[in-house]
Amino acid sequence: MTGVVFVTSLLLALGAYGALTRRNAVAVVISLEIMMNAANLNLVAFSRLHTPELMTGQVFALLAIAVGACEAAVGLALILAVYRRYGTTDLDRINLLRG
Amino acid sequence: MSIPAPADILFWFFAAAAVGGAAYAVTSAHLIRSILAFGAFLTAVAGEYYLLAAEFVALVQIFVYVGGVLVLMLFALMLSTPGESQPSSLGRWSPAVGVTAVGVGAAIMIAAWHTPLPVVKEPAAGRLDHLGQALLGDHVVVFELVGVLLFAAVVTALVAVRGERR
Amino acid sequence: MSALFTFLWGFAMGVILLSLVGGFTAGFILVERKVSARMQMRIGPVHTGPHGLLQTVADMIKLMMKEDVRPARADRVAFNLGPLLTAVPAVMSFVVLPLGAGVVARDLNVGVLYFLAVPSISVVGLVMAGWASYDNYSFLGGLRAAAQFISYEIPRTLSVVGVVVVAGTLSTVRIMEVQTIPYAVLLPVGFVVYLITSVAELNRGPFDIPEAESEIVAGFHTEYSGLRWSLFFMAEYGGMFAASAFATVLFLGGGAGPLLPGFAWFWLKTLALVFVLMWVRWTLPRFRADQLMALAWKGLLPAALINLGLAFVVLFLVR
Amino acid sequence: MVVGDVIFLLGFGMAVVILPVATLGVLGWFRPQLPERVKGEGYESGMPQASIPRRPFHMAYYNFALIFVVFDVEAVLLFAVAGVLRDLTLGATVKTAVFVILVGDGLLYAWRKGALVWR
Repeated sequence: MTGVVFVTSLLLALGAYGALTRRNAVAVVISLEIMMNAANLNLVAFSRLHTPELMTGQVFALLAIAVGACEAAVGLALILAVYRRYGTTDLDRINLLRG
Repeated sequence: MSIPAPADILFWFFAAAAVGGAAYAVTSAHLIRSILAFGAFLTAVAGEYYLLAAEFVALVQIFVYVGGVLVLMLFALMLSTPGESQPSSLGRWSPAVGVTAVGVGAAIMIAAWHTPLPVVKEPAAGRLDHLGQALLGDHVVVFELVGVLLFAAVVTALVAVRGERR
Repeated sequence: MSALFTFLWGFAMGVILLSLVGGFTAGFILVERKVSARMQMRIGPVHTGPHGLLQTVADMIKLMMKEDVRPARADRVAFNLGPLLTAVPAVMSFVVLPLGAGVVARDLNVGVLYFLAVPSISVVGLVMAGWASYDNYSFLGGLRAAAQFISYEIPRTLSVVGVVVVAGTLSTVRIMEVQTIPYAVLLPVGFVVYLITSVAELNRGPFDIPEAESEIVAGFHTEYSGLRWSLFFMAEYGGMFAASAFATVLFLGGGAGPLLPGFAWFWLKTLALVFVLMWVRWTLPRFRADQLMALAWKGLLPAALINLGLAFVVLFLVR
Repeated sequence: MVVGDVIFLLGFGMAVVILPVATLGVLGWFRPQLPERVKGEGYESGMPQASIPRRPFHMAYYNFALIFVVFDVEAVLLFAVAGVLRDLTLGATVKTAVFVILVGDGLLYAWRKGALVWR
């Protein structure tokens, strides 16, 4: 079981690294989804530890997948909107807040 | 040294595939290949779910992520910059970020190593039925809230993508 | 050691079913050419072998020995992966498909969802193939194919949900067993929606906008040749058989029927559905892109939701 | 049982991947391979390629993909509950129907806003 936590923390670290270093917005969304999946894997794994018959972990994994899909849909929609406005998906060049 | 159980071998097989896919996805300069590696990662995670007796979640993962979100990403990429490959910005801060990310991961690993975890229980029989009953019983509010969330996602994303059209 | 045995068993089943799909592809292509010829008052292939029966065999040998052309500017990895990503999921879906009563590679307890989820991977292959070819027709064809595939995926899935609601199980084998009245009778709307969407998902006429010869040459497989090209055909014809067999399982009561043994009934129903799919292809004119989308989202999706409501009512009546 | 399923699927998948790849590889020795400059060009009905196929595309594709993902999630969650409705009370069916209607509103919204028109 420690193995699961080992793997998921590694995946989480990878996702965090990607989310912070990638410049392309789509790649950032990929990194975020990797982190989300790592958390999800933990949910499913820990569901086996305590009360497998209640399925709580799996129910929440399902809901997290639903949330992740919505996040991707909205996030990518925003990226496309930004692309249409500024003609780039490079996050370093999008400096909305700097005016 | 005894022969490891098939479940363990499979676990580490999928784990290696997931980590490899994720590593390639976050570092590759080639965005389409990055998305493909992300697909491999998702499939490997689905394999892990299946192994952990969550076959339903595994197939949802394939159906929603590989068949849905991945296609969405491909579309988003092709609608914006289909041919471009952008290197990850290996600027000044990149090593620092890497160290921080690895540090956080290592901290969780060390914490996990020192936490006594209970023994894994056998998967419940008839778990598919339990899953459905839980969604309609204890967790029905969350279930309906996901319905609201999905509706909100359609509205938000459509507004964002269509912009102000007079 | 039983784990190793299961693995080898799976491998063997993979080899068997892959050959089966190859055989179906060869056979159905010949039948389709004959059927289409009759419908257009032609006679179809007659020169190779008796009545042209060896035509597909000759074609296969030709395809195998043909030069494998890859456009110079194509993306190598994606170009090679595209056909595989399309064909492999189509064959993988045969795992849960009962080919007659009790004849199934593996009865998964989530079989129905498996059958719908795994082939949905192939849409990634279509986009990949189209993008990697570095060709305008391919790129457009790949995107069109993907847009069509995902649009028809939703009504298709929802029409199957109706069956699961009434049957109360996700196992393909169990659904055949509990089906006393064919669900096509109880859920006629669902059956029709399922058939139409299956045709559309296979990019077959009248939904063949993604590979419309008169507009975009051959769509996403314009640049493919030889064996790689035939992998796309394996996906199409294998998928055609799988969709028909799945419809037999879900809606037509599987092997149920008088007089003949269950096995015979199952294959009879499935092959009849395959014939219907060919018939439709060679009879109806092609949809326009906007009509295609309107049909999926404004016609079939509401119909599938109505079917779901119908399933709730049937469930109430059954209880 | 679950582990058995995974092992089986893995074996099956390997066979299905390895066989075509091996066939492609083996036939590679027999096939002619005569690359030419013209052969390597993208097919555009005999003309030189007029434009590079790496341009941004039409937004309509994304509209549909996005509604698709949302309904994909809905359909898949329905599978989770569909199997048990038979054994539960009428109330459970009503709850499911409420869920379907909640998401169905999204379709109505998209329809009203004209997002379902291909252009």
